[in-house]
Formats: sequence, structure tokens, C-alpha cells
Amino acid sequence: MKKKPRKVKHEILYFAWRNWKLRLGLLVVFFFVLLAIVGPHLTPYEPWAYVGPSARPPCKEFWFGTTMFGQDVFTQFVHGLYPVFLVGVLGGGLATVIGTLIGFSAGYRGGWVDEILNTFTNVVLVIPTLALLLILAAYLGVRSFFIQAVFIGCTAWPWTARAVRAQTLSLKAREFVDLAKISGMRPTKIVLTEIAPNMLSYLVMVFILQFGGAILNAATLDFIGLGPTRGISLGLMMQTALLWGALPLGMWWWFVPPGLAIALLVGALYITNVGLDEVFNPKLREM
Amino acid sequence: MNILEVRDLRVYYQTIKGEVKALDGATFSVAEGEIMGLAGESGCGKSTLGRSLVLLKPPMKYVEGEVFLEGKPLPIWDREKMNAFRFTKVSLIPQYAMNALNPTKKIKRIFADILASRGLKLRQVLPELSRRFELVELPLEVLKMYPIELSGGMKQRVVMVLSTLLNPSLLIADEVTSALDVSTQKAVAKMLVEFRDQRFVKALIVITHDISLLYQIADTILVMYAGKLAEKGSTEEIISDPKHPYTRLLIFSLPKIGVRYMETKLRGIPGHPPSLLQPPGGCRFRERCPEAFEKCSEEPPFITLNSTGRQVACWRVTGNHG
Amino acid sequence: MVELEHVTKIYRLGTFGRKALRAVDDVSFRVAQGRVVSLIGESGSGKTTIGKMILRLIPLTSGRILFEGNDISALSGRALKDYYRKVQGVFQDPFSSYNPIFKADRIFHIVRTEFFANATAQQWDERVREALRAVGLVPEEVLGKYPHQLSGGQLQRFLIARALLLDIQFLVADEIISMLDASTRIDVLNLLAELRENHGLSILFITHDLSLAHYISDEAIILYRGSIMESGDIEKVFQKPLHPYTQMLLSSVPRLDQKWEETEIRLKVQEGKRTAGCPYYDRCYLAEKSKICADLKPRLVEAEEQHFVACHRFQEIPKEVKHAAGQTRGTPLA
Amino acid sequence: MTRYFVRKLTIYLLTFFLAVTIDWIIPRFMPGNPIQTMLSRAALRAEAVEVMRGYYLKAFGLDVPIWQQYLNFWKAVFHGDLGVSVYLFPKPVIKVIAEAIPYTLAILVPAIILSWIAGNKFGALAARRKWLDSTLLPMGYFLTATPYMWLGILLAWGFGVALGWFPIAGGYSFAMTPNLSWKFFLDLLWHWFLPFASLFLVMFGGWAIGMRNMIIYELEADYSQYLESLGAPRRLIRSYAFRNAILPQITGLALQMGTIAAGAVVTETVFSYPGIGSLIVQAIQNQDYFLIQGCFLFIIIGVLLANFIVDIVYLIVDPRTRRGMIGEI
Repeated sequence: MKKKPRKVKHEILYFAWRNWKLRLGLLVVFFFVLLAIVGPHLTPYEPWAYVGPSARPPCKEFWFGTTMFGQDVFTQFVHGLYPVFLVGVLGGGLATVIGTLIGFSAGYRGGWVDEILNTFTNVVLVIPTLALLLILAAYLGVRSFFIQAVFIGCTAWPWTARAVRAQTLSLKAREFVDLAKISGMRPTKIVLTEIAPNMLSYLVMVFILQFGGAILNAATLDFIGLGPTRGISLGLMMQTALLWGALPLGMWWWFVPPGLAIALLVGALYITNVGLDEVFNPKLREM
Repeated sequence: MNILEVRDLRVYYQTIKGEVKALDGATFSVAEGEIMGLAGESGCGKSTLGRSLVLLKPPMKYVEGEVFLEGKPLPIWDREKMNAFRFTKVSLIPQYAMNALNPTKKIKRIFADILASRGLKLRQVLPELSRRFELVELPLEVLKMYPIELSGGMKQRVVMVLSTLLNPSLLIADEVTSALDVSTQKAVAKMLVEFRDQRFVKALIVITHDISLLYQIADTILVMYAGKLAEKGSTEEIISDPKHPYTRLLIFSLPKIGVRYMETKLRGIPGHPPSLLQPPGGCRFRERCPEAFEKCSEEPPFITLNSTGRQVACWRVTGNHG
Repeated sequence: MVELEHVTKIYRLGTFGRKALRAVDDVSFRVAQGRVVSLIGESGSGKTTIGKMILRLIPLTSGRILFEGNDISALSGRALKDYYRKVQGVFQDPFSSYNPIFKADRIFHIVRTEFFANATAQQWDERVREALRAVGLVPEEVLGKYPHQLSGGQLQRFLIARALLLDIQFLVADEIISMLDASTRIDVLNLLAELRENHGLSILFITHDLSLAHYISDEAIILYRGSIMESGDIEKVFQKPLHPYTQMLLSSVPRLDQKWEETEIRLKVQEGKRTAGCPYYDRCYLAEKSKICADLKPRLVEAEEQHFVACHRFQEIPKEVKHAAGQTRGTPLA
Repeated sequence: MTRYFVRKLTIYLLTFFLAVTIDWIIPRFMPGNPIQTMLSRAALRAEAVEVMRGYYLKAFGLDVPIWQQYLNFWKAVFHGDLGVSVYLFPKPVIKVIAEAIPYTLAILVPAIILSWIAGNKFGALAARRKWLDSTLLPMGYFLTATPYMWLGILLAWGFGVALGWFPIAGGYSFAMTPNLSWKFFLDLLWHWFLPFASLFLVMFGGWAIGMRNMIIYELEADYSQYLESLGAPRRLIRSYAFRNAILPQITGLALQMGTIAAGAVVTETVFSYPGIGSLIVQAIQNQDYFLIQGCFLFIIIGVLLANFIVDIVYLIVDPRTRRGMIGEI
């Protein structure tokens, strides 16, 4: 009675789909991606155009109501989603790449390389990144989403570097790395074909967290007026709402949607990450 | 009088792929003062048997069977009720003894807290405690230290003293020596015997895969295979005259000092134990047993052969008695 | 075949490497062609470090390792690859020797791409099946499977089959059977012994288990805290152990044919501070410790033909201490 | 243990040095001539422009070689002379910042401590109660994912505008002048509550989740299993597990200092609470470069100090570091 060998891939997919956290998270993220792509075509207006009466609550005509100046909030909202994803992916991606490179080389090479990189990571870790971003952004006249993403990417990598370094150290001690060495494989080949694939699942999770973090950082920067000088983003919407007295006038429809979208999106990313963690590491599974 | 009596105990493991029938019906007893060795290869269920007598918790699942300790029933399926028995009546030296002590608490504090949970003061127990520390060659200053400052062997011996502090009737030592060096292994093994001789414990079950260790310290040996009991008997009987084919092949496959490949080529047991998710019917050693015959498709009962309590589960042996 | 000359390995500890751990201390020995030499020592004796140094996985601090006369630390590129064609290793934990996300037989694929790039697929497949049969495995049953779907015994045999594919001359077997069950253990040992007989393979068998070492090897080297205590022909070392440490080991190992001696040597369980002299100084039972033991590290000296010991006072070892191997030739039970 | 301290100190000193250097470099090497942009944008009255030009030249000491400027800068920092604020012209930067700091600390310190304690307690509880874990914990995820400012706005709108219980702006009522009366103190408290609550809630979510996972991990650890097999009461096992699970939360606190400072800046802007956060934001809007540099410096010092305090607490709490077992975090 030969038992059919179950491939490891099927098992992971099987658990992944059963994990409700993963399903919920991915669903919400996908919803926002869809909204970001389809949204702009749904509304006839331009984000900055004055299209209706000012300060009108949500109604059939303007789903999310209008701003103090009579701009359509829904249009701004939908156009503001796109840069959030842009900065999230670019900034998060950059931070993950830098963190992985530094963490990996510190972990794999060890010795004084590890010592220097580790100290450098600890130093950047301690510096309050937002204050640094404030200073940098303040002095730059023209600011685009791309610059913002680069800034965020360059300051959000330290915790990733530490995590990747720990992961590399544990993998390096595994004996299959030694076996690869005595099979005459060159070090770079060992890194790419033996160690890296194992870390893929881990890097995906790290990227998701960085993606969420980058969105929060970008929104924070936009909110205090250091966002890009042109274009619209959710953070910018909240800033203009607050600046023009949406609060005292109770124009909730102007500042609630952008913040809610960010919270839902980043929350969904975090929950996806927890779901993935449970799939790969059964110990944290439902109690 | 028997300290421990187990009747038809079944404990399974709840895993993602289904129920692993780790312990599938065990019936045996341990007399007063007896050190019973529980031997078998990895995955045969010996650890499951040992742990289920003290702490039966998920993923382990109680299926059926009765357990009596000094004649009184031991409610191993009831995790709360067992608290009254744990540590006082039945106690365990775990396989992971090396890191069984909380790293951020002083040894003294750990002893004090656990004793307090039984309404005892450390002061009351101190004289006896220092006597036992001396017995296991541990300086009393260890009490003031943190576990992280002790060597593996020392942590092991602290756990041994702690687990037997209230003179439990039954002590279960789960793979206590496997992680130690040869020299400390012998010292620890002899200390277990000393614990029985000093009557710290009334009966002792030593779980290990190293039969030569059992030959040194155990009075009797119970051999298990794939979740079932294969054979039980006095240590001399088992070693010199193994009845069950599995025991015989297992003992012959153990190289002894003085035996060399050139003179006598020992042989292992071909194949590997069956998966316990869907265990085969009848005798579970059938596929690997050189003496298997058609009767083996029925499950052999665990029968007592003679007055000395020798028990075997194999048709070849009990065929005529059966 | 392989020769170690005054090999030493010192690990730097602490942030700026202030503390130094002397893992291997001035070790020299030879493994001749077609011989099986077992390197016996408890954990922390440096035996694995030596194995890894021979396989060029860890650099030496000082001393030399020669393979067929030339120094292996000088090898690089093509020469290093040729070295690995002749010298291979098998490690302790079968499950850690395989990359979990690939199939187990990928290790053969690596050997093919690295060493036999020009072999045709069909040719190579045949050689792999032949090697698998040689280690007692049924190719159809084990090929195409993931490591977690194979047993420890099968995985270790895979590694040995891999070495066979390279047609090696020297194998470093580092505790290869300690994770296996007793019943499968002996077959792997028999396999090694057969390889030695049919292929003239010389093996460095690293273990802490004396009975396994005795079963398979011609010579034994007893290692303690990085230094050789005693070495020589295995029969001599086990029959007439001269070094107090060897005697303690032999008398502590649980055996199937002999109960532990009641009058055995009183054990000192704690390990005291190390002295400049003999590493075993603090646990040595010799009644009055002489000064020489504490100050001068004993050198290996030839006590009898093919039997060396590193102890200043081995002649004075009291005769009434019974030797563990004892009188009977240890004939196996009927 | 001293080794642990030395390592820590070197990192903090290194960071401080780097931060001050960045603080010095930025205005000098950014594109364009900072003085010109400052002067033209400051659009001050004619004679102020001349004074500022002279002041800038002297402050930046552009005629002096670069490294000399750098030394002057360090000397100035240690004398507390951070230049004069462009926007609030005669007032020295140090004075402006000194007035703002108490407000920031007032909301930051209680928010951090209370959220840390409450979060950890709640996380431990959530690991025990199934219903708590499956209902309120996802809320925890939502809280950590909430941008600080959005929660601030929601609270302001909810409790401030809609219910009118709390003021939504300012450190104290405009009508009142700061004095040591009981009435003024109450008014301060009244204004303090919403910003504090906003910071508290966001951080609370983070600690709860962290503790929930850590406690499950510790309850699975060998020493917990052993305690259980010795029949130890649940309470004892939980207290041991909690004690060990809290340690990484302490280092977590240190690592979070940077993001918490960012949270404070943003929350203050929402409530225009007169702390250093809103100060730095105003300074940026007004292109008040010296004030920006001064605020940046104080935020750095604050974060470093907080990190150092947390490290000391960790040293006291975790015996292993005292025994020199674990070198660095």
C-alpha cells in the first residue's frame, strides 16, 4: 500500500488557502488595487477641478461629497490611491533590497564585515527617520513621489537588515551549505542557488511589512506638507482637509475616506503577513 | 504490590494529516522497587507512553485504557485533576532536561515557587535538599545561580533532584542520558539507581533507545515496536534469551566492544517501521520479520509465558500456549 | 594518503576577539591508503573541527594538512576541484544536509554539473542508479522524492552514493550514524566497510561511540579538548588502554556483555580550570599529581609497537585497575 | 556587563555624532544657495534683511574654511547657541524649543508608558481568552495600521466637534494666560487628553500584538512544559512566561522610539498642540532653517536618551545580560 508522495508545494498552497487571515488580507489589498486602476475612469471629473457646490455631504451626484472649494472628494480619493501604491511598492521594495543586501552580506561573510555593517545598522536604526526625512524634504524645492519613495526606502531598511542577517546566519550553519562547498560550487553560486531560495518566503513577508510601513511614512510626510509638490495623494487630501477647517465644520466625508483607506490597506497587509507566517510556521497557528 | 498497572492504554497524536496511532494498546505493570527499562527505536511510542502518564495534552489524545497507581485509578485523561498527582505521586525527568529551567530565574527561586504551589516552604526542605545535592555532586551554591550559568550535565542533575523532591511513587526518566558525554552519562545513570535505593522513588521507568544502558541499570526491560508492546522480561532474560524476533534482531545488530567487522559481520534489520497513520493489521513487525507466517496476519496477544512475568506478543512463541 | 602535521585551530571569541578558544591543539596523525581510522572524542574535543579542516571548510590557524604529499591549503580553483573529486565528506544530521525546498536527488545533479558536465543524461542516470543499488537502495523507490519523505537511513545512504559517483579515495564520515536507529545503523557501517574492501577507500570515522569505532576501524585516535591522548592499533588501544582518559571512557561505556565495574575509577564530574600542562590534569585520578603534569603538556610517545600515549606517568598506572576490554575476546552471543 | 554598556555607548555616541553632522551638512550641500533662498523667501522688512544677511554670513562663517565652520558649529551646539529663529526674529532658537518641550513630553511620556503597560497586559490576556483573541486582536492590527494623524482627526472630530467634550486645538484656551492656578492646570489637562489618547491607542495595538505572539511562544517553551508536568498552577506558569515575554518588548520599545517621535510630530500638528512637533512643522512651512535644525537636534537627543534609559531598564530586568551572557541587543 504505497502512500502517494504529497509534494511540499501542494501542502503549502493547501494551508495557504485555508488560512482565513491570508484570504481576507489579499482580498482587501486586491480591492484597493482594482479601485486604483478602475477608479479614475469612473468619475468624469479632474481631481483639482471645481465641479460642484462647496462642502456638500455625500450624495448621488458626488459619492464622497465635495471639498471646501467644490472639488469632488471621490475623484481626489481615487486619484490619490495610485501614488500610495507607487510609493509603497518603490519605497518598500527599495528598503527590502537594501536591508537584504546589508543583512545578507553581514550574515554570510561574518568577521569584521559583519561588525561594521551591524554597527552601521544599529546607528541608522536609532536615528528617528521621520526627523531625518523632515530635514531632507524641507530643503528640496521640487519633490516628486519618486524622491519620496527613495527617501523612505533609504531610511526604513535597518530592521530588515537585522532580520535577514539572523536568517542568513541560521541558514549558513546548515550542513547543505557545507555539502555545496565540497561539491566545488563557487560561493556566489551557493548563495544564489542554495541559500536565496530558502529565504524567498521570508523575503516576501519582509516586503509586505515594508510596503505597509512605506505607505504610513508617505502619508505622514504628505500630511505635514512635505509630500510631492504636484499631484494628489491620500495624505495630501487629509492635510488640505485639516488646513481648510474640515474638522470644525464637521466635513467628515473630506478626511474620513483617505485615512480609512490607508488604515484598511496597511491593516490588510499586516494580516496577510500574519497569515503567511502561520502557513510557514505552524507554531503560531490558531491556538 | 504493583506501583503501576496499565490496562489497554491507547494514546494517539492529532496531526494535520490525521491520527497517528502512536500508542495502540499497552498492558503491563511495574512492581515496587522495580526499575523498568522501556526500549525501542524512535517512533515506537515509548516517549508517548511515558509522557501520557504525567502530562497528556494536545496534540496527544487519550483514546481508552485504565491506569492504576498504587491500586488507585490515575485520571490521566483529566488534565486538571492530574495536577494533584503530578510531582507528588508521579513525576517526569523530561527529554529536554537541559533547558527545562526558566533561564531568567535563580534555581532557588524555581524550587521555592514550585514548593509553594504545594504549600511547602523551601526552608522546611533545605536539609533534605542539600543532602540530595551532595548525592548528585552539585555544590549548594548552585541554588544562587541562574540556569544559564550551569553546564548541561549540572542542569540535568538539578532537574533530577527537583522532579524527585517529594518522593513520588513513580518516576519516569525520558531519554535522560542521550545528550550527555559518556562520563557524565554513567554518573547520571548510577544516580537514578541510587534514587531507587534511597527510596526517593518507589518505582522507576527509564525510557531510552540504548539497550546496553538498560542492561547496566534496569531490572526488567519492556521492548516496544510501532506503538505496540513486543516483549517484557528480566534484563538477563531479554539480553541472553530474547524471544520476540524483533528483540533478537535488535540485540544482534548492536556492536559490542571486542566485536570487529572482519570476524563477525553483524546485520541490521532491513526495511523501516510502518507508518502509524494507517498501521497494518496483525503483527506490525510482519513485513520485516524473517519468521513471519500466515498466523501473523492476526494481532498476537501480549501473553504471560511463565511465573517470572515474562511476556511476549508473537505467534511463533505463544503459538502453542495461545 | 592524508597527513596532519601539528594542526592547530584557535577560535576568536568576544566582540574584538579577545578571548581565544583552542579547539584543536597541535594534532598530528596519518591515514594510510585503504585504512579506516576512527577519531574518538566527546563533544567539544575538536574532532568535527578536524574533519571540517580536512574538507577545507574551515581554515587552519597553524600546521599543515597534506593529501598525497601536497599541502591542501595551497589548492584553489581547478586543483581544489580535483581534490574534491578524491576527498569527500558525509555529515551527521541527514535532514540538515539537504536543501528542504529541492528534491533529495538534487545532490546528484550538483555533482553532475560541477564534475561531469559532459556526461549525457542517459549515461549519468545509469551511473546514479548503479550507485544507489551499491548502497542498498531501490532507485525507483527513492528517486524523485523530497528529503522529508525519506528516512534518516535512506538519506545517509544517498550521501554515500553521491561520494561513490565521484569515485573518491578518502572519505570523512563525521558522526554519520549518531542520528540513525540501532537497526539501520549497522547496515550503514557494513556499507562503509565494504567500500573499503572493494574500492580500497580510506576513511576517517569521526564518532563518540567506542563500540561503533571498534567494530569498523583498524586504528583509533582518542581526542580530548583538542589534543590526542592515545592512538594506535585499535585492538591494542582497547585491550590495553594506557591513558587514564581512555580507561575512564572504556569503563564508562554501557556494554552488553559486562556490567559496570563496582570498583571503577571514582569519577570527577565537574571540569576544573585548564592548566598549561596536560589537558586531562583536572580530571585525572592519579593520586598525587606531579608538578610535571601541571606544567608540561605530554607529547605522544610510543609505549609499544603501533601504540602511542600522551601521559608522563602512564607506566605507573596501577595494574589492579581492570581493563575494560578485559580478557574474553567478546565473542557475540549465540 | 561592562562590555554590554561599552557597546551601547559607542553606538549612541556614534549616532549622535552622525546626526549632528547631518544636521550641519544639509543646509550647506543642498542644491541652491541656502542663504539666498532664505533671504528672498523670508521677505522681511528692508533693514531686517541686512541684519539677517550679516547674521547668516557670521553664523555660517562662509569665509572660514569648511572644517572651521564645522568646529564652530560643534562649539555652538555645546553652548546651546543654535542661532536665532528667522520667523520669530529676535527669539533665540534654544528658547523657542525650551518652551515647546514640556508639551511634547507631557503627551509622549505618559502615552508611551501607559500604552506599553496596557498593551502588554492586554496581549497576555488575549493569549488566554479565545474570544478576546479572535475579536479584539484584529482590532489591534487595525490600530497599528492606522496612520497616527487619521486617528487624531477621528478623535478630534468624534469627541471634539461632534460631542464637544474636548477642545480640538491648542495647548490651553486662548483666553487664558499661563499661570500657576488650579484652573489653568485643569484647562491644560482638558486640552492634553485627546492628543494623548490618540498616541496611546495607536501604540497600544502594537504592544498587544507583540505580546500575544511572544507569550504563545514562551508558553510552548520547554520550561513551561516542565512546570506543567510538575503540576504547577496556571498562574505560576503564566507569570514566568509573561516575565520572559516582556524582555523582547523592552528592546522593541527602544527600537520604536524613532516611529513614536514621528507619531508625536504628526499628532501635535493635528491638534496644533504647541509641542516640538508642531514647532518643527511650522518651522518648515516658514523655512525657518535654524529652528528646523534645532528641533531636529532635540528630537535626536530625546530619542537617544530614551533608548539609553530603555537599555538600562533592560539591563536591570534581564539577569542574563548582568551575567555578561548576552552581548548586544
